[in-house]
Amino acid sequence: MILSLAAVETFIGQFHILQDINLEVPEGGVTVILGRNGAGKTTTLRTIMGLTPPSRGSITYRGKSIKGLPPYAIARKGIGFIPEDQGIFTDLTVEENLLLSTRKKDDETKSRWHMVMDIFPDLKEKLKQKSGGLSGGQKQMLAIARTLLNDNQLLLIDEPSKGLAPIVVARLADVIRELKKHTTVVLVEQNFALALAVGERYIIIDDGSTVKSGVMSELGKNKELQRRYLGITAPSHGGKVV
Amino acid sequence: MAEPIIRTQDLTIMFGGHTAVDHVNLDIMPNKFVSIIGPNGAGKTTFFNLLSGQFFPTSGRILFKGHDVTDIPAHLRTRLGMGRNFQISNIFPDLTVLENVRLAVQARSGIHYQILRHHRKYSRFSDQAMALLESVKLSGKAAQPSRFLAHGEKRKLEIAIILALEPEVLLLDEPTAGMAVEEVPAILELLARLKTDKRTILLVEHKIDMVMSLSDTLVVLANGRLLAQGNPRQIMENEQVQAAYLGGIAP
Amino acid sequence: MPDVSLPTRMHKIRGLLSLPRSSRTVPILLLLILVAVPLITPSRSMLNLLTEIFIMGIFAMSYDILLGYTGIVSFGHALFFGTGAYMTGLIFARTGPKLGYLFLAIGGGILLVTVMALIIGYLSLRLKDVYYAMITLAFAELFFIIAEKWRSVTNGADGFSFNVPAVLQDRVVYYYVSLVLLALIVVFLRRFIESPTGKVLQAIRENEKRAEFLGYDVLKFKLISNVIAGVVASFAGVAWALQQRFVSTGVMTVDKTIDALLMTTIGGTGTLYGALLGSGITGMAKNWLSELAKVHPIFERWYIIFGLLYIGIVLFFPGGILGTLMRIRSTKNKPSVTISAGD
Amino acid sequence: MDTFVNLTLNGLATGMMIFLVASGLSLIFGLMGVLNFAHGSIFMAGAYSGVWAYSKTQSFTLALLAGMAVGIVVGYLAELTTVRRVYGKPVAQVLITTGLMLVLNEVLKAVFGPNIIAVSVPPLLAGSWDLGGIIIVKYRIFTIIVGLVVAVAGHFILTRTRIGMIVRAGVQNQEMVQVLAINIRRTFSLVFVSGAALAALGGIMMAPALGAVNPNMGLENQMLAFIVVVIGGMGSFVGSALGGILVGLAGAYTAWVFPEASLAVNVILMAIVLLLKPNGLFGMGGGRNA
Repeated sequence: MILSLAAVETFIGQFHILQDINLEVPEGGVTVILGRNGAGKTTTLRTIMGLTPPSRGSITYRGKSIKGLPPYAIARKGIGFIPEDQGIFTDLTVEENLLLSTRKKDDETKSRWHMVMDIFPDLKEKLKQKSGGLSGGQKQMLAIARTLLNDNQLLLIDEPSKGLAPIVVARLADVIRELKKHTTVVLVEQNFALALAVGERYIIIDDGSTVKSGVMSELGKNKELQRRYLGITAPSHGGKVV
Repeated sequence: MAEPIIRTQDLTIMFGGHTAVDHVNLDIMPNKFVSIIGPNGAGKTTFFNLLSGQFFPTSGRILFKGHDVTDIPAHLRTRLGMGRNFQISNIFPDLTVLENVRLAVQARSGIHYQILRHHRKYSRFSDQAMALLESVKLSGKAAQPSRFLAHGEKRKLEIAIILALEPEVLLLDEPTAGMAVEEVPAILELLARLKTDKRTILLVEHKIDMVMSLSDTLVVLANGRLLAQGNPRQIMENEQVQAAYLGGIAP
Repeated sequence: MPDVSLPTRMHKIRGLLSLPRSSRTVPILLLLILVAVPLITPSRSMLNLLTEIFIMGIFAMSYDILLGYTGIVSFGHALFFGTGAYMTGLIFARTGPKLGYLFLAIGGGILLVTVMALIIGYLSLRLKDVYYAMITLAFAELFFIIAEKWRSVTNGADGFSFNVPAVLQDRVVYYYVSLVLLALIVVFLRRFIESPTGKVLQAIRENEKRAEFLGYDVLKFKLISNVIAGVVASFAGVAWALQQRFVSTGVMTVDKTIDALLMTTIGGTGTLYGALLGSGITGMAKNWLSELAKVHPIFERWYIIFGLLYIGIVLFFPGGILGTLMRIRSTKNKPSVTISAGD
Repeated sequence: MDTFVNLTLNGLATGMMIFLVASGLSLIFGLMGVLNFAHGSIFMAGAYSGVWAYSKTQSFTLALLAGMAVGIVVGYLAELTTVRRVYGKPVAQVLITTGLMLVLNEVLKAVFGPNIIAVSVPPLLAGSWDLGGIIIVKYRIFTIIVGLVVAVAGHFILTRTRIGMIVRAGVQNQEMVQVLAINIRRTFSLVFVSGAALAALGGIMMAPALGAVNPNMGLENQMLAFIVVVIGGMGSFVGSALGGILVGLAGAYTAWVFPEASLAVNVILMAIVLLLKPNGLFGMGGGRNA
């Protein structure tokens, strides 16, 4: 297991947001975290990253505990994080956003830079522009590009499809499939079709606890599970499935 | 045909290069229960924030009972009769539960600047506030500072506060967000009861199944645009809506 | 409507709202002791010290209205104190010590302070906290410099002395006058913070946005808070000038505001009585430490101790002395309650 | 015409002087969002220790170094003990740094005494050139040069170096900087200490121009610095330089016409800017309550 969480609890102020999170992420592929709004998916990612440290439980990365480490130390271990709002520094240029991610100036970094420029040709054209002027989709690509510039072995991505047009979402799916070649991905996603398209495994969180996990293709067939935890289908008397 | 109580004309807001709400034209008829649904990031909450005055639009207009309220600040919209809740519970943490509601009752009564009479002299405020707390089943916690309430209780308090404002239009943004499953039915029941009263309710909700039986009208937003509106059955059968919810990707 | 009868409900509410009796006994007991002090001790310096503590206590309470009840940090509060003091000094210096002129000083002070509080508040209260703090400082500095430069009227930093009505010259009489003033202002401010408007101010302190969405005009309420705090501060200024019979630009300095800030924070913000406690502690300690300064000059720098004490309180006991005591008492009664660290 | 040129030169020099004081505040307040009420005290610590070093060594260079060293030490201690605990809490910041100001001011009085200490301009920089009616005071030219160097260097560091990039990114989103494996706390400590060093530099530069140091100079200059940062706009180093020049010139011209009003003119200038452009002339972040 590249990452495991056991009995993790997190408070934000007075709120007991995460109550019992248990999850195992094997090396490689995409693990999707699903669940309703407010179930605690984002907080789970932030807790792994050390942004909202857990009060109880254990978090181990490659067998070593990362609980209680500051976020930058966790990031240095090779864990990348793309928040829901992408975390682009809009006052900085595209190039500066990318440069912030390059910790070394060695040949490997250079080759990664070229690789990123190949995957995202439209970023290459806009290197000198302020990143605030990018479209939503371009910002998402920039955020992903940033994590590819160093040797991240685990990538946490929070709702990348949020607010993107369907055609951009399709491109996003391609990019995530490309990412799989380089790193292990943990994806929080509300867009069930996207989750189904790219994910190998799923974990469902409800009310701050992990309630279900398994293989993605099986969840795709299990309408009852979808309805119960994800609220993505209409009640049975309502006619067609939406 | 009655006049719409809220009408938006080409309502648009842009953040940076992103158009969060895109030329939305919507009529909301009085005394209806209208739910705005849509996938995450569809612009529901932003649209809602435009109606309540949290944000001001880049272009377009908002009419309330035929009057242009596009540039009117939030607190005046409340006084005109538009009350809203917040997705993140937004209360006064160090004041007691009762004081939270009483402040809303007081705001509604128009007594704003009364600096010498003790607030206890206004016992009718307290009575009304207490009655409202009873109706959301929180009266037992009236004397506690509200910061000690559980998450679900805070949402209930939030609803009591808005009810105290006696708004003609009740704007509710995901009132069950972040609630424990066992708490949700109580809120649904409360919403169902609100529906019988003479008021317009505008609900933003992520979970379609929740609003299906409550709503007179469903409005679907996707990518900031108004995708469809109609009664629940019409919406269920709309293919565009299905596509939007599924995200337009072949599995 | 829920099926609870009105009388039951009323009873419930009364039970919830009435304060425990003990919260009134302490102040009344204290008042009785203070009334008795001149009968017990003939020490004029003791009476003077207590009088000064009362007056600075009034000033600190007025500051608590801003800091503790509205949640804004002002660095220009001495401006209002100074206005009251100058009004009194100038009127008595120019007209002679007749009691009637005192009311002119008070009335003029109220009028002038109200106008100033409205103008400065209107310009600054719409800005963020830190901006507000700095801009009030700028206004205070501006008026301070006007007072410094306008020597023909104020005599600048050297100041001027004046005579006060004979009846107020007696230390014992003035002790009682300032005690009565203090008691009246405590009653007035307690009423104010418990009034509908006062409650709205606390709501603004807690959550400004939400108060706005209840339909309250936040700026107007902050202006009211500013005016009331300003007028009470000007009373303190009047009383202070009457006691000192001397006014200089010292009454307008930022140090004066910072004194109020220290007293309020050390005693405990948002409690009113905390400000009084703070005034008592600072006044006593100042007195004691300046006595020590005669022994060793290092004690001239006694402010260092206060500064450190103050920093410690802001960092570790945000409720101040009174707030912390109250918190300990309430957690004793309700052990299950946890309180989050201040934000 | 000569008067006008003289006034302009005076104004420029004063403006650059104010900018030197404000540059540290511009970093700490403008970029990190920390309003440091002890800024004036650090400025004063620099001035006093610089004057002391000058009186001992008669070397202005050593005085500058000593002043800045003291600024660095004081800034580091302040950050380590208190300021670090209140990042992101504006009201607590104001309250805490006010306490620091009180303590520092009293410590300075205890060390250097509460009285005014006279100081003269170093011989090399003393005197003036007379160019046909236009009087050019050497120390003023020196001030303008130092101010320009600080402005250009600061701008270069912020826009062209990695540390500058991190600082600008941190202003926007601290969390995200951490997520990119950068220790933002250390960066902020560094910025705070640099700001303190600049404040101290301002202090020791200001001392000879005023002819003396006194225990009240801290708060007065801190206020001027704040006015300059607000006028120039939060987070803009160049904005602060231009704000300084604007305040300096306005002060110089008013001082000629109506000397008493020269401070008032700064406050009024700030009030106008805040009313018309709450973000300042070149600012990014807003001063207005959202």
